[in-house]
Amino acid sequence: MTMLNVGRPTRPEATQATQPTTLTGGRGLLQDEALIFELGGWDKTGVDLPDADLGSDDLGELFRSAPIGLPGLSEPEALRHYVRLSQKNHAIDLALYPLGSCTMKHNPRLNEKMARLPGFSDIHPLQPTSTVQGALALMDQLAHWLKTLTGMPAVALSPKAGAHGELCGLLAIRAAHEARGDARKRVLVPTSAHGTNPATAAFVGYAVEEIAQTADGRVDLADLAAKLGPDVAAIMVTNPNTCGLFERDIVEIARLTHAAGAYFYCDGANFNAIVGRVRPADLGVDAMHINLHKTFSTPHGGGGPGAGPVVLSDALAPYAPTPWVVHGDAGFDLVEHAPDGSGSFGRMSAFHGQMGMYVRALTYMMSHGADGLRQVAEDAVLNANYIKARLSGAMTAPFDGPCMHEALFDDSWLEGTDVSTLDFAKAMIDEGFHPMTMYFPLVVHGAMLIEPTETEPKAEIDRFCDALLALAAAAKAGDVDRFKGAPFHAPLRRLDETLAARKPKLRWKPEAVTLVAAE
Amino acid sequence: MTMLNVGRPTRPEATQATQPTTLTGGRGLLQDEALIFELGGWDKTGVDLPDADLGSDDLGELFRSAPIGLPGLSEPEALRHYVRLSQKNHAIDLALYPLGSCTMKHNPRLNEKMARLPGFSDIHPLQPTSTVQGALALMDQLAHWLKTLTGMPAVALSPKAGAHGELCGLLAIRAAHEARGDARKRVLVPTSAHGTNPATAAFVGYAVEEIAQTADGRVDLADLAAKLGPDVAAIMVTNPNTCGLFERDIVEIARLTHAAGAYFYCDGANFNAIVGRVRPADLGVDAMHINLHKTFSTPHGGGGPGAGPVVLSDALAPYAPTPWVVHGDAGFDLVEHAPDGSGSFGRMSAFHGQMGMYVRALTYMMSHGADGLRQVAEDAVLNANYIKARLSGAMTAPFDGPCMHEALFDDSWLEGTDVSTLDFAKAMIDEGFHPMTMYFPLVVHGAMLIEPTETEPKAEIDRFCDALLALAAAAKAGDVDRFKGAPFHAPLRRLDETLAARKPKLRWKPEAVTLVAAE
Amino acid sequence: MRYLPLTAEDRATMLGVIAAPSIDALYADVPASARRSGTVDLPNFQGEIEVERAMAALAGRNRPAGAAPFFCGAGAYRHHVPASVDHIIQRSEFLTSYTPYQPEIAQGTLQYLFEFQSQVAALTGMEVANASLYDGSTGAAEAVMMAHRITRRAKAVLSGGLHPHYAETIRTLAHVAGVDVLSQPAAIDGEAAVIEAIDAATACVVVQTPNVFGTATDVTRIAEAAHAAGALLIVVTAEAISYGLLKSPGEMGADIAVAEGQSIGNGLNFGGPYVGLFATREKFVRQAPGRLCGETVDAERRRGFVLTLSTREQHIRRDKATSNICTNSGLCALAFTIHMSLLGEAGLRRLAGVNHAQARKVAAALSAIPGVEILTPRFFNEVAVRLSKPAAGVVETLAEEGVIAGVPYSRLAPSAGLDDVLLIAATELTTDADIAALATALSGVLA
Amino acid sequence: MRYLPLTAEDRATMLGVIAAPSIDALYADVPASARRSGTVDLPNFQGEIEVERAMAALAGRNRPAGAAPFFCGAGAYRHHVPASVDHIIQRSEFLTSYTPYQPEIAQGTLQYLFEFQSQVAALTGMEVANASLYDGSTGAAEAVMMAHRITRRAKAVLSGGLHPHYAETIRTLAHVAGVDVLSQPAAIDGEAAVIEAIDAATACVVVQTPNVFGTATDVTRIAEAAHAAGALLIVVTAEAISYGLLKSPGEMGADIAVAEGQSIGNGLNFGGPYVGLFATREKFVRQAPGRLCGETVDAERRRGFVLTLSTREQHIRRDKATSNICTNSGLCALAFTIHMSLLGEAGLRRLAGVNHAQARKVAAALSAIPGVEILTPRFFNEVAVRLSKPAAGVVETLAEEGVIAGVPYSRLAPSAGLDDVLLIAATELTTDADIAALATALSGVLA
Ligand SMILES: Cc1ncc(COP(=O)(O)O)c(C=O)c1O
Ligand SMILES: Cc1ncc(COP(=O)(O)O)c(C=O)c1O
Repeated sequence: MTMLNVGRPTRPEATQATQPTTLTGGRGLLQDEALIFELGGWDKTGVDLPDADLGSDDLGELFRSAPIGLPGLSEPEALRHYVRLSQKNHAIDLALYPLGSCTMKHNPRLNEKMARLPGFSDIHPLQPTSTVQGALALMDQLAHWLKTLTGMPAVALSPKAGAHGELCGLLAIRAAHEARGDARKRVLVPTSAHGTNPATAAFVGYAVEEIAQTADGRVDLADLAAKLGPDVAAIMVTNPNTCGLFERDIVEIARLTHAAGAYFYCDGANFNAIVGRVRPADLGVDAMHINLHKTFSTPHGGGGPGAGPVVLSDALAPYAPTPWVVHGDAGFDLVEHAPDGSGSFGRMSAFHGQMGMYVRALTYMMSHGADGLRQVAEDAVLNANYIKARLSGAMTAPFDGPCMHEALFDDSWLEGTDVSTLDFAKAMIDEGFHPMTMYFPLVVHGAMLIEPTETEPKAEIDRFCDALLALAAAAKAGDVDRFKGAPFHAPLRRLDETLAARKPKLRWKPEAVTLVAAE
Repeated sequence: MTMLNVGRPTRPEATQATQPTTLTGGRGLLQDEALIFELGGWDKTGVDLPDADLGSDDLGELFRSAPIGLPGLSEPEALRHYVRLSQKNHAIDLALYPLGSCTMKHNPRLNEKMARLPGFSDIHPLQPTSTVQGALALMDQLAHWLKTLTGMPAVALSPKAGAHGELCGLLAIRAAHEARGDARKRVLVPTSAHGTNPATAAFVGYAVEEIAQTADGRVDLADLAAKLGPDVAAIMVTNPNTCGLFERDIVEIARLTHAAGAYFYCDGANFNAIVGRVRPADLGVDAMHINLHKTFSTPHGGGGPGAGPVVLSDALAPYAPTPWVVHGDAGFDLVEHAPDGSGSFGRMSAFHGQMGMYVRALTYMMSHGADGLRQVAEDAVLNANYIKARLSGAMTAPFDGPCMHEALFDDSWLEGTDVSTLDFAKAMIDEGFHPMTMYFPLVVHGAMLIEPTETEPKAEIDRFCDALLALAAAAKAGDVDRFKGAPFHAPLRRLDETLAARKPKLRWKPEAVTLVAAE
Repeated sequence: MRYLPLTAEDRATMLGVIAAPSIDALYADVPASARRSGTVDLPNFQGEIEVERAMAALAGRNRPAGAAPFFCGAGAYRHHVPASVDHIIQRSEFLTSYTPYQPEIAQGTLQYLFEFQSQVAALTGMEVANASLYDGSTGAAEAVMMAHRITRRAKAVLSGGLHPHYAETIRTLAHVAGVDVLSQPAAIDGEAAVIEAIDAATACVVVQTPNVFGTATDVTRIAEAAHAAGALLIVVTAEAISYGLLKSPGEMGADIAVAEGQSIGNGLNFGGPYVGLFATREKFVRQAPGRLCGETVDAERRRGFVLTLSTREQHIRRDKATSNICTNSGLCALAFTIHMSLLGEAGLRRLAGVNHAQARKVAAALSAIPGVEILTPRFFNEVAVRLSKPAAGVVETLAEEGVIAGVPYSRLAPSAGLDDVLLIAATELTTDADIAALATALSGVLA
Repeated sequence: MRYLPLTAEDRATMLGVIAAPSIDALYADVPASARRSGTVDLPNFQGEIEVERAMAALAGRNRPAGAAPFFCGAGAYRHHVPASVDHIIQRSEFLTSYTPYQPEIAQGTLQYLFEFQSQVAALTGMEVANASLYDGSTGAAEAVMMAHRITRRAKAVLSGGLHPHYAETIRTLAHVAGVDVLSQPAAIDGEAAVIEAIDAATACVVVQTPNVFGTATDVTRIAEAAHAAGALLIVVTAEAISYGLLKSPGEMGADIAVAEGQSIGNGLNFGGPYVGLFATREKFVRQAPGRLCGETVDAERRRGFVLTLSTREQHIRRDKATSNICTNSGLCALAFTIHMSLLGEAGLRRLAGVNHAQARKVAAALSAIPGVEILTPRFFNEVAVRLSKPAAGVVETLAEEGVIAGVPYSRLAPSAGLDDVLLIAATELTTDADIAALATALSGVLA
């Protein structure tokens, strides 16, 4: 127990409001935290294990005798270390997280709970299939939902993220061409495309050619038609595209592509805008990855893990990678090795994919259902258009008309203010918000891409818009310092990335200690 | 995805370090948060339930037709609301939490995991005992550990916290006296006792009389002897006492008490200092509560729940409350109604006590074991003495000699500085620490009672001592503002408790909105 | 040892700073007769793997409510708690903090307590509520003590529908406080009978709705009678979800409303920890037990919350305190607040409706069975039935058949002469299949 | 719908501000042919109770490893993960944040990534490590591509002990990158055989230790041979715990060390998500795939961390990037880092020791059984055995008897002609009773 001043209530005398810097550098609840290498002990451990004969005897030469260099922490120290670190992060659970193209939506905790059922979390990928019928049934159900929502006949579940899905799609496309003995060389990608698109195409051995964009932010049909040809293997088009716009001529794009004997790979990262309302199959898509960690809300986890199943058209389905689930009379089974004569292009990874994400995504899908998912898309689009409408007075949107799930602005409205998109973003941090996606897509100067998602309440969106409008006014009023120096209220001030890149320090080394001490 | 300035690394220009106040009152990651009544919707809900005929028909008059006034939040809103609130709290997991007498030690997460096993969390107190044999076995094992650690022959598990345990102990004492037809009137309690001691004694119908304290912070034997008499029912002595000292004459205290026909109730809140090293039974104790949320680390949870089992001597055991566990050949059973002729004084609460806490406490006990618990006591005492040694130069300790698990200081060293214990405590907040227990025990002027517990690493304790020494120096150097105005770096500045008490606003009312708006 | 950060080296260094020759030296004040050299006779420390196995083995010997058709109530109810509730209460900042004595760094706890008090006041229809007590039964006892303080009278009348364990908890405390307790005989539908027992010496009457037999009662008349005699009306509710469907104690004239809050946000946990809801009239607040959180402002006039009116409490008032309670049910109150915030008024009414609907299905299904008589006239989610055989035996038999049929009243009150009465509760988790299974099993054993 | 905060009223207001007549108007760009008025043919939304029941039913149709004696390994291992690990990774600030693009408000993530990289570098004995890849197998494929870039050579030699699924993953990618893959025939103890295949066109050799048959190999000689030919040595490890007992790839001359990190901090999860460890020499870092976290200072010269050298990555370099990876295994890397911080060097060595000891008990117990031949000469925690009957059938039979005996090699490589080989792994969770049960069951089926 304790008591506050023996219950004699205290009344603060009015005092100066300016914060004196503290004597130890303390900042109230915000705790500075050293590295485990500076905190831990070399022979300390937070895990109690029985003794065991280390068995060096039978390993001889192979025995690791030299020190490894790993610090250990007791559980109280470890817990405190990571809890302190966690509080230096922004997160969806703290405030709007408007990273365009990332779909930072609420992650339901039921999904986490389900993923931890021992029947899902404690099963081995290679234990007898007779003992994992529920897991195979879940994969089968997930496939059914994805196929029904996209209208596509087949899906490859194993890709581990969107980029991995792109790889899967292009590998299938390449296999399809090779099967016809028709080796093609080029893949067409709009300039606005996400970096993973050209990177993937190159990885698969294709030359990447850019497709021009029209003034209204869509694929330039004429340019596409001109560049399509007998050596074009595929086009990679994102729809809704990275400017947050629906590709109006998508059906024509598909027609032209198919007419040229090429395949239409659709980047489905932005599926959230149309899920339940538009089926990619109805747009002529041959392959599309679905980021389960975006549209279907598996947690982003500080950068992963994700999952990127790829839906495939009848033309590409025969080339899908192993493994896949089949249903026989003995129940479900896994095909882990392509039968002779199968066109399967091979294997994406050692096992069956991101089961932990499948559980979360299916839980999410079943929770929303067909009607809920449609509402998801509509609310996501509504929130984005609302933001676009509220901010357009002060900021400049490069493209007119309604947007899909994200609102794109350029930096022309900042001209002459000496405030850059980066400065503006950093000032947002002080106001309590995570910045939007900056400088992407590349087709727009100083791009600011704002994606609120459907899980933001109107009140939070208004708070966000009010803050941006206030900042915009300040920028135009020449209140430059608050931008150049920003952030002032974050755990750290702006970081020196040039130094980081010039003298890369990528791991802790004993010297690092002195550097710290020196500070 | 997003990218930082298209990868062109940014290098911060050196700018003024002073924080400009933000335009929206934002403070970086620290989010202000309104009340659910200001956020929620009157017909919004975050729980999807099937339709049901509300059945007003068969309830007629009883049907609740008037509005209740409860706001609802969607899950994303609710999660964000409480996560934001959480970050305004200090916690053991963030830093040292030196509340004397509260034993704020690390709460192992294994305990939380075990308490959530459906076999413990999803069983009903009144389902057939044949279906809860494991739960009864666990209660039996917990009792065995508590009896063995204290050396006492019996234990009543059901008390829900320390104070409830005191109630249980005094009820047993009163029942024992009544059984002898010897109605006694007084209970003797040292001035240094925790408030629950006199409060409990009064609750049980006794007049409370204070026992004086010696200059070295212990019970004054002479005064005790003088006040003991035929109408004294019991003494309530805390050991180690609230000054953090072991009652040297404890055996003599017990002897005198028993000689007077009274019982010795020992407040066991500070058992952590001696667990595994000293058995209260060897000190002559008749009854002692054990705060499982202190010594045995069940989480304090922002103020509860706790658990306060009471160990009893042979003299008091017959008067223990229902229910209790018995072991027959049909396995374990519960005695929920005292058999005829039993002296049981009755029942403490509706069910069997804090099962959720029993699971955590037993998990903790089994993890440490007999050797580990002894080490717990020794490290707790070592940490406290280390703090006492490091701070004694700058701060004044009222009592010499080694302390037990907590180090007590008074405010005489602050004399003439115009800084009070309260001011000093508030300045500690800015340095990143939770203040120690203040103004308790009452026997010491401006008391500062510091209990680090055994789960604090030396590095954290040194950081703590360095901060206090720096503050002490500042106070003596006349740097008063940093104390009077403190805290400056907490989520809020010092709060007006006089206003709160003068115009109690104990619940949200619609008017409150205007007050907020006005601010 | 994974939970102990000090190394042997640390210990040596620290002893040096203390200038103590050994740890034992720090225990010099312990009488020689009580010093133990060795360890006590208990197993030594074990790793997580071993402890987890031992605990899982114990848990494995219990039958979770979720594992079979389940109908136990009688003061503890199995409801669905949204996953986000348990997620939030495990946040370090909530789980590992303590009573908010330093409000500047405890606003998280203080604000949810203020929200909790506001929700409880709304649910009970009362003016003010406290920051929680241990559970419903200890809350009922505290209420009687409070009425005793307010009226300075020493008689409490308990209805025949009050949960027997609540009555016993009250009696235990009342006895030493010198308060006479008049308990009326068990009665399915007899709350109003307390009226006859009210006299000029009566401090309070304690009634329960829905009562232990599931009967819901409009206590307005009882309130009038009590007030006419200068006594207080204490209304107990053991199933908080019922507030979503039934008129609140406040609306019916209660002076103190006490409830078990477990149903909202908290699991069964074999009986604890639970959370006691305690609400009363503004004019009585200074006689109320437990902590109170109040709104105020900080030095910069920003709204904030603090513990207030603590001059009622043990740590200030000591032997003059209104109660001895210190640690309460903070984290359970948080779970309650979060679940309640998710439900909101709309969700709570819906939830209550589903509970009621399922209970009606149970009553309908059982009334068709020969040997079963539905006793409860007006119920929320629990009914008392009379069986043609002793209830305790029937429950045992059905348990072996995998159906947990409910609570035999005789388990609560062996000497009440109601051995053939079984209490059967249904909630939103009770499926139609569960009800069918119960009906089948019951017809079987009664045939 | 519990996850959607907008009310009908909000939607109307917002449409007003947008000046759009309806939601449909916002979808005006969708070709008429693709507009759907109704919902797709799937069930509508459901509450937590219903969804939880459905999921629990699916989970109930799987046999958790913890439910019976269990000996599967072959690239995924069942280890004990301390409860605090799962607690921490569920913190909102870690779980619901994304790639740390704004370092000022992502230091939590950046610092643990820096710690992760440092731990991985130490474990593998290499100079630098990246911030994780998807898993061990994709990491192996990335390593081959990297060697191809560095050496500008187009031939990769894979050992006969490399996990067949890893080999297949490499082949799939190498094929389109124009890299010839020479896989050597399966061999229990033949990693060194790759030496013969090294020539001037060889970009890299890929060996595994412990290999898929459990054989641990000192690859120093292989490193020398590779380097002599200007090729790189890629060392794959599928069981990261082995680093606690066996000499590290770096100590044996590896140029790139790749590992599956699942064993530390992460559960089995039926194969994913896992975490790929990727480490190499400082001089090759600009050719490495994936994110890198580096140390720097902020405007006030305080230490901080940022993502760096991103000019290698797809979002900057696009079709010239070293890899197309974007989202990686962040949260799995956090779990790895926390578990590794708890273990520390002392704990890891101990853990590895226990694993090894249990595997030796397995080998001892099985070698006594007629019809069982231990094939693995030097192992860590997994052994390959030859059975007198086809392994697949034996595993099926034993599964019915409640023992999951391991992985038949034929499941990984049906055409390798090793149908009688069974891979059996043991960990700290394998009890002596489990081993006895396996031995008994195995003798039974082989008798
Ligand atoms: C448009 C687009 N395409 C592809 C990707 C790559 O997906 P992932 O990060 O899951 O690999 C992303 C996500 O960052 C994206 O925004
Ligand atoms: C010395 C002492 N006695 C009794 C108590 C009361 O225990 P509880 O808060 O568990 O009711 C406390 C704890 O606050 C205490 O410190």
